[in-house]
Amino acid sequence: MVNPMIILAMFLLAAFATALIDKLSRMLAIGTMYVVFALAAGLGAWQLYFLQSMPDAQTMVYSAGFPAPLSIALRFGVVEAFLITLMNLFGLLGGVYLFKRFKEHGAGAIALYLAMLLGANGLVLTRDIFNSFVFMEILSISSYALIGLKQTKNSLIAGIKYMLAGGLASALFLIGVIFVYRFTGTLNIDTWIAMGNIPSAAYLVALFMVAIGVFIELKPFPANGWALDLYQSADSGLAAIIASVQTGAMLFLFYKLLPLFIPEMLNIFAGAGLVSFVFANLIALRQKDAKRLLAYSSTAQSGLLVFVIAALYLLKLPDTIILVIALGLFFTNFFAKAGLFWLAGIVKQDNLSAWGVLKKDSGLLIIFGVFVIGLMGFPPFPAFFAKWHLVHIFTATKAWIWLAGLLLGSLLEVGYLMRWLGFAVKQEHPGELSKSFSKMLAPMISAIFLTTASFFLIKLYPGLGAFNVYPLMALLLFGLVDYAPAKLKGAIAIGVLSYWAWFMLLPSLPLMGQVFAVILVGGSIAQLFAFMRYNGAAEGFFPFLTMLVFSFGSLITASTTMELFIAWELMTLASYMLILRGKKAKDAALLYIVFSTFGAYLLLFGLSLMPSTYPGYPLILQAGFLSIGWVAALFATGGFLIKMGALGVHYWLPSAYAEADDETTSILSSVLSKAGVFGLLLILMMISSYVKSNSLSMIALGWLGVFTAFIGALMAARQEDAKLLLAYSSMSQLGYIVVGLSLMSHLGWVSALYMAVNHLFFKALIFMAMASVFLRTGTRNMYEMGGLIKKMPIAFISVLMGIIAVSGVPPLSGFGSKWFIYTSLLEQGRYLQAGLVFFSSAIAFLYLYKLIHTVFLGQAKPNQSHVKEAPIWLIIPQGIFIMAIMAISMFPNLITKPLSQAVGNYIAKPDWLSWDGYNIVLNSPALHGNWNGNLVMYVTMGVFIIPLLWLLLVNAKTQKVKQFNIVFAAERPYKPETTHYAYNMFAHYFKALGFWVEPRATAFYQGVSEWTHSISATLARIYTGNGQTYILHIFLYMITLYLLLGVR
Amino acid sequence: MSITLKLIWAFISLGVVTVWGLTLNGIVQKIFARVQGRLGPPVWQPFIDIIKNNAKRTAITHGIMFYLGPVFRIAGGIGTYMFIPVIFGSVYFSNFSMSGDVLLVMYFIFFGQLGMALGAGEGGHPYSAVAVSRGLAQMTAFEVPFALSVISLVAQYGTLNITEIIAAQQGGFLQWTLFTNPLAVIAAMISMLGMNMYNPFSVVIAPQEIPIGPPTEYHSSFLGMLATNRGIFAGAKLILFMNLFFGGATNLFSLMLKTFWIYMFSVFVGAAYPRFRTEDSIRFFLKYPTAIGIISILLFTL
Amino acid sequence: MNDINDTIIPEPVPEYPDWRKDAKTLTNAGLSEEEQDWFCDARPQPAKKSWQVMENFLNWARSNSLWILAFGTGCGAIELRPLITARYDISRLGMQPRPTPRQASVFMIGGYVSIKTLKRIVRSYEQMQGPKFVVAVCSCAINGGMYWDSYNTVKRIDEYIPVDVYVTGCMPRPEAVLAGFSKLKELIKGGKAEGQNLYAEKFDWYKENQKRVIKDWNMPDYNW
Amino acid sequence: MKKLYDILSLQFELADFESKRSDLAFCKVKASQAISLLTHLRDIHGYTHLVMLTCVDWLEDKQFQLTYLLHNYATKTDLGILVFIDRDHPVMDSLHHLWKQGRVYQRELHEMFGIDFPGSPGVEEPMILEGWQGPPPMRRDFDTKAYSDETYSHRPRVQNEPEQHMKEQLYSED
Repeated sequence: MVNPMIILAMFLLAAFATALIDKLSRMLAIGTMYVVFALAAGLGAWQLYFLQSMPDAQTMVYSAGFPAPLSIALRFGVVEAFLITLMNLFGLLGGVYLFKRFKEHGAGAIALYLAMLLGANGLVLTRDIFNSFVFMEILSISSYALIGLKQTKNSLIAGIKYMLAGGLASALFLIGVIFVYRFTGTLNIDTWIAMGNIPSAAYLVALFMVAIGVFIELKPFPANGWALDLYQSADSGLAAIIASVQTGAMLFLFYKLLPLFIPEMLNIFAGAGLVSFVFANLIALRQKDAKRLLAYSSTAQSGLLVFVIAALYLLKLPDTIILVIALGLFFTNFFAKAGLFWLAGIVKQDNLSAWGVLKKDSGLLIIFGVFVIGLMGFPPFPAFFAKWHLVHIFTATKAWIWLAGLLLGSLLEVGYLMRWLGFAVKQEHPGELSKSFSKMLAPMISAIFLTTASFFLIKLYPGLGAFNVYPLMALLLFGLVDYAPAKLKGAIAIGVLSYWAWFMLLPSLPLMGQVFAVILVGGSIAQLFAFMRYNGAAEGFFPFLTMLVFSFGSLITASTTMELFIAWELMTLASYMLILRGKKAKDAALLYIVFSTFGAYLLLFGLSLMPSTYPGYPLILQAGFLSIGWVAALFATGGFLIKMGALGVHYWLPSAYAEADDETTSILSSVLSKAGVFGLLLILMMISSYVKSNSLSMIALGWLGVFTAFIGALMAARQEDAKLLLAYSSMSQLGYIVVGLSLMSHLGWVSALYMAVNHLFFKALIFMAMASVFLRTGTRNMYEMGGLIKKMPIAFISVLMGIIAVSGVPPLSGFGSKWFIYTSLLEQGRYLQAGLVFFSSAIAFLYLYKLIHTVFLGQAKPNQSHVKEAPIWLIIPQGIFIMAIMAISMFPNLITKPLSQAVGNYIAKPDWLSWDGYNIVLNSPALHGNWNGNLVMYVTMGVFIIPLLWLLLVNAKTQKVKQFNIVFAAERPYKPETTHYAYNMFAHYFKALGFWVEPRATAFYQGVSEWTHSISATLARIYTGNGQTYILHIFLYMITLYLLLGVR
Repeated sequence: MSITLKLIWAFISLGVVTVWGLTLNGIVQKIFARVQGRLGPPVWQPFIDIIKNNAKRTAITHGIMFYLGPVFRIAGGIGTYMFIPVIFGSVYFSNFSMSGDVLLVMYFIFFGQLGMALGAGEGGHPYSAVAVSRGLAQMTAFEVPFALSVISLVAQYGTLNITEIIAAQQGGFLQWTLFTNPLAVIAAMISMLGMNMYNPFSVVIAPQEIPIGPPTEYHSSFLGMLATNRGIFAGAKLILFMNLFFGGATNLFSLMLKTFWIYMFSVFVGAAYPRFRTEDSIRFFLKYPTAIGIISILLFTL
Repeated sequence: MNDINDTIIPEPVPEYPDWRKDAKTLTNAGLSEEEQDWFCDARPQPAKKSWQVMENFLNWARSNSLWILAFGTGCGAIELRPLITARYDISRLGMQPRPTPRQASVFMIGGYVSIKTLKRIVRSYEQMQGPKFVVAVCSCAINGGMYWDSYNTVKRIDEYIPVDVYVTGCMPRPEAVLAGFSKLKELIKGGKAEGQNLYAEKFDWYKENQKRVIKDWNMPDYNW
Repeated sequence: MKKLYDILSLQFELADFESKRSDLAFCKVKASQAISLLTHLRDIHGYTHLVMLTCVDWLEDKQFQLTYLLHNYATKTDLGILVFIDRDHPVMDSLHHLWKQGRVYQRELHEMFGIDFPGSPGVEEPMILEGWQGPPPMRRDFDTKAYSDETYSHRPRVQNEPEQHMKEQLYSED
């Protein structure tokens, strides 16, 4: 047991002694200060240790040994000890960061800094309300003074505004305290709580004044203009401490007062916090200044914390849960926000787009990434777990508005934070960093601390399997060796992943899981070869690639909804980082992450409605007998459909696919989208007990899929950029999968899975081949290429095989997927959907021909005469996929039988579906049909080879001619560029059908974005920069809250 | 039946359809000539042309894909034919129709078209590509009513198996799909106009503006092969239509009779009408025949 | 066949030393270096005939399937159109106009040949696949006709490409053109229409003649 | 027409007005004023259509006569502007900026008569005489027969006594 008085005394003593020591040696003074912080933190930690070993120990301490009313009570419980440790650690880090300032200003600054921390420590420890006021004042006054030290005009003005607002808040607090004392006769908070509610309006007003005093200090929107200016103009080291330590102390004070509040008051504060969270984030969305953005973000975060504490308290949850959630958020926020302020001091650039300078130091960039991602609430950071539980609690208590506000605010937060990250990673900037050891130490240690803590958290978190840690370990380990040559890393990655997949992943899965393991993990591994083509280190690929693949594994093996969601988020994060690596991918990646997060929140909500699962068994196994409600299914489906790029939410898809690195796009398109399929299938399994094929919902889902396929195909036929074409093509193909899944029948699911496997093979094949074309030609515009068949025959063969498979022309496996889709649709009587599917698959010919003709056939361009075949690393995956396609085309049973067996575990195989050798026979009452892929292959070979032999016989001696030896209406061509028919190839088609492809989704989302921005701009106008206006705001805010309270 | 015997019969039936298809082509040319008041070429002219083309002494090639284009085309034709049962109830003239159902046939039609388009593409001639783009665009449109009518057949008969579809139409001509599901037949016959590429849907081969379409660069035995395929492919398509809509055929004579009259439908239309532009024909196909097809499906589902 | 619309079989080309018979490639000197990559530079070679019975059969087929390159080179081209109409109807003889030289077997030179047209004629002729035949219609193609003193019209087309049959007249009636085609059929059946091989054997002589009048030779020496 | 001529005469140095019909007249103008006259006619007097631009070679006078024939759609009248330029230095201002089709006429005149129109787009490109190396062939001092004899070989002429020839043709058995 540590007596907390020691800490306070230590600070006081040090603060007074500083003046003397400073005379002796300034370094010694600074050192003393550091020692004090370290000791305080150590005492906190020791107390934690102590309490852990003796849980029942007395934690209340009375100054001077008297009981409560007579003396000031302090409490040094677990929470306090935790906070004390953290705050003093931060004091130390911040002190180190401010080392130069202290050296410059000497004793005054050191004393003020110590006083500030003393105030914060005191606020945490004290249980006496008047004492709280004293510490609050110490904290505030030392803060003004410290801000004033900067001696710039802005910071002085900001200091004055702060003083005004702070003074007002303290005054309100003090008046409130006086009146409460009038009713209770004591200043001890515990005694107040014990007395319960006093039925008097005046008491309530007094209590309200106490609360509002504290609340104003927490800078709620819109009464926070003073705080914004403060954050923006103060020294960033100081802003960091204010944002973390001061806010933390104030929050804890607010928390201490919570038991006093009546439910209406809690409601008001929760609402006000939520408003603050949402709107501050909304305004932050359009900030261009980094520190201003951080200021809004801090406001939002403290609003969130107030909201969380108040709301949870209102819901009468046990203290421990409230504390765990609040601390989870606070912990992340504490480190990340302070860290970002510190980084702002290092970057020294106000403009967000200038944060590209961070790229000069990859270590700082990583730290920055950790803070930003932590702040957004991605796993494994504690904020993630906090938000997860919050959502569950709100769902369980049906607090829909709070839930919506929380998710909306978080989404906005993701928007601006990721935009910032995008600037830092992608924007080139010539500026310099102001690096020094003292400045680097603080963000570095907090990043390491945050990461380590999160790492242990996810490892120790009850119910999380080891598979959830693999992605992070992969990120960490490959991140550490990221300077190694790409070829080495690739070989290691392939080896490790193959070992893991074969010996650990596959055996732990049921058959359906194995199918997806083959698609997701196997497909990725095969494509990893392509990344080995890079010379040198190719930083930034392998950590995220391996993370992505491991997260696929954890997705499939997930046994609880939480594991599923963590895997989903990690997967999103890894893919985002991979997309962001593309040359011009800043905006596309932002779009991707915003849409993905939106989808993830839908999913989160859906998952929160799900019943509990059985840890230890993969969800895919449990899905057969779990049953979920339709609301949960609806939202989760929405989340998965976004990842699949279904019509309407496909807006992110083309740009993300187009702008990512070519090999990455291949993985995104062929593998990542299948994760959505996995999820969708999982959901459908869970509702299969009461939703059948002829349910309205499934028919609607079927139409959604069909129209996705149709519009995707039409859009693809319009593109001139090969990657955009392929992106829309993927969208179209995923539409077929959605249709298949929507059938809720054995055959339908087999068709969807067959299509998924096929799509992996041919889309990866085409993307790899096209990646080699882009690599060699240096352009993605198809009309700039031509005649590459002579230069890159292997790529041509790959694309040829690919397009035959995509279009569904026999004998390749693509026909199988078409056959399955039609038969399953027709079998269920969905005739019109089958008709539209047929139309879309016919349109596929348009874009496929355009792809292969304009790139490989036609006239070769003179500036591409140097083009040669791609490096072997790009050819290996092509070879793998060609062999795979040939195998399943020749022997369709290799895949159809296992798929049928896998699906059969969930929806029993009907009797009328049977295999007769290679002949798949369908004898349902509604439909008869058959397909013998093997025989088709032989017949095709036969009818192909016989004419070929004839032609070779008759036409043995042909003169090989060159590209301009064409009949050109008795003229001769002069330019390959004008002889190559490529640009806008299907102009006539879009003359007839153009109204289908007007970019409605684009218009809609641009409208949403514009509206958001203009609302945010309008809101931001209340911040005039005038101190008096800000005071007025505070008054108006207070009155509004009071009126809303509705107390008579 | 042993596989050898099967192969021999497949060859015989292929020979029959080739001769019949080419003769039909000759007859068509004769009919067009007579409509225009000419004598017209002899009926066997297509055979002479094929011999002549194969007898050319020189040939050029633009590359492997160009060389293989006609092979793809004829393989598509022969393959399509091979997956269709020719004579109902005959084990000898059933080809390899057990490998799949009507879906297989519908998709195998694309095999030749795709290969031809690729070969024409490697020829490097812009007109080839223009014609292919027109052809593909028109194809996406006219396949829709055809697919809808096939779906309507599925709704009607509950099977995709061509033999079973024929079997369902046995027992007097009133059992033919033509009379039991007239709307589907109308949609399919209109789409056949597009497939046969006679007027008014002949913009693909528009002989004067883009010399005869995709095969602009093809000549000699390549052209001979394409001409042969015209016979086989026309025969295969006609037999498919006969099987689906006109009760199939139980002997060679009725096969010839039926296919002849089915073909004459598009020939008569072709002889009488001028030509649509591409976008007009796309609009046409996606309006009336598609609507008819949808109605025919709805009639059988509601 | 009457005397007015006579058909002339051209006299054989003069003997000419063929000094590069063994050469397999052409220099294509008329092309810039970049364009050299875009055109084939192989030298045409005389084609071998198959054995006689077969060749007779094939010649029969060739003669009954004459596909005309419908390239209106001069005013005589107007005489091709009546041939297709109901009154004359060449299609009953197995003939039809063909829009691309690749697929045609008869080149009908319709009248006077200016230098600019000659260039296109040579190009189109060379793009035809053998065996290929040339029928020159109108007196202008035979001896210059009314353009006998023109600065821009060649006077005898057989100096530039081998001609199988001439049809006299200015302009000849369609009947005369038909008679010319009949003559051509006879020649083909008799195995005497070997213009393609003649062109390959006397390639350098023809090329020299062509190049003498076509001054801006911006095409390959042989347009494959 | 005469009235128009009189009005124009106030501004331009016109001469030799000659009315061929009630709706067709010609007049001469100095080469230096020709283009401004044409502009004036087009923009003020409604002669918006350039019907043709031709040349006559007056070898004896050592002059080329350029004829610009304009048409007025409102009055349905044609006006020919004759311009004489020196035959030894045949240079004339271009009118391609007034009528786009003018460049084709000028290209043709450049090719056939060797008249230069500086600034006219593509005026140097051959129109029908690809690769022509001789003097402009439509000049009257160009001897086309001599050129033809020199460049193209004639088919040797076989002359027969008609009576004899016909006898041989018809009764050769005798």
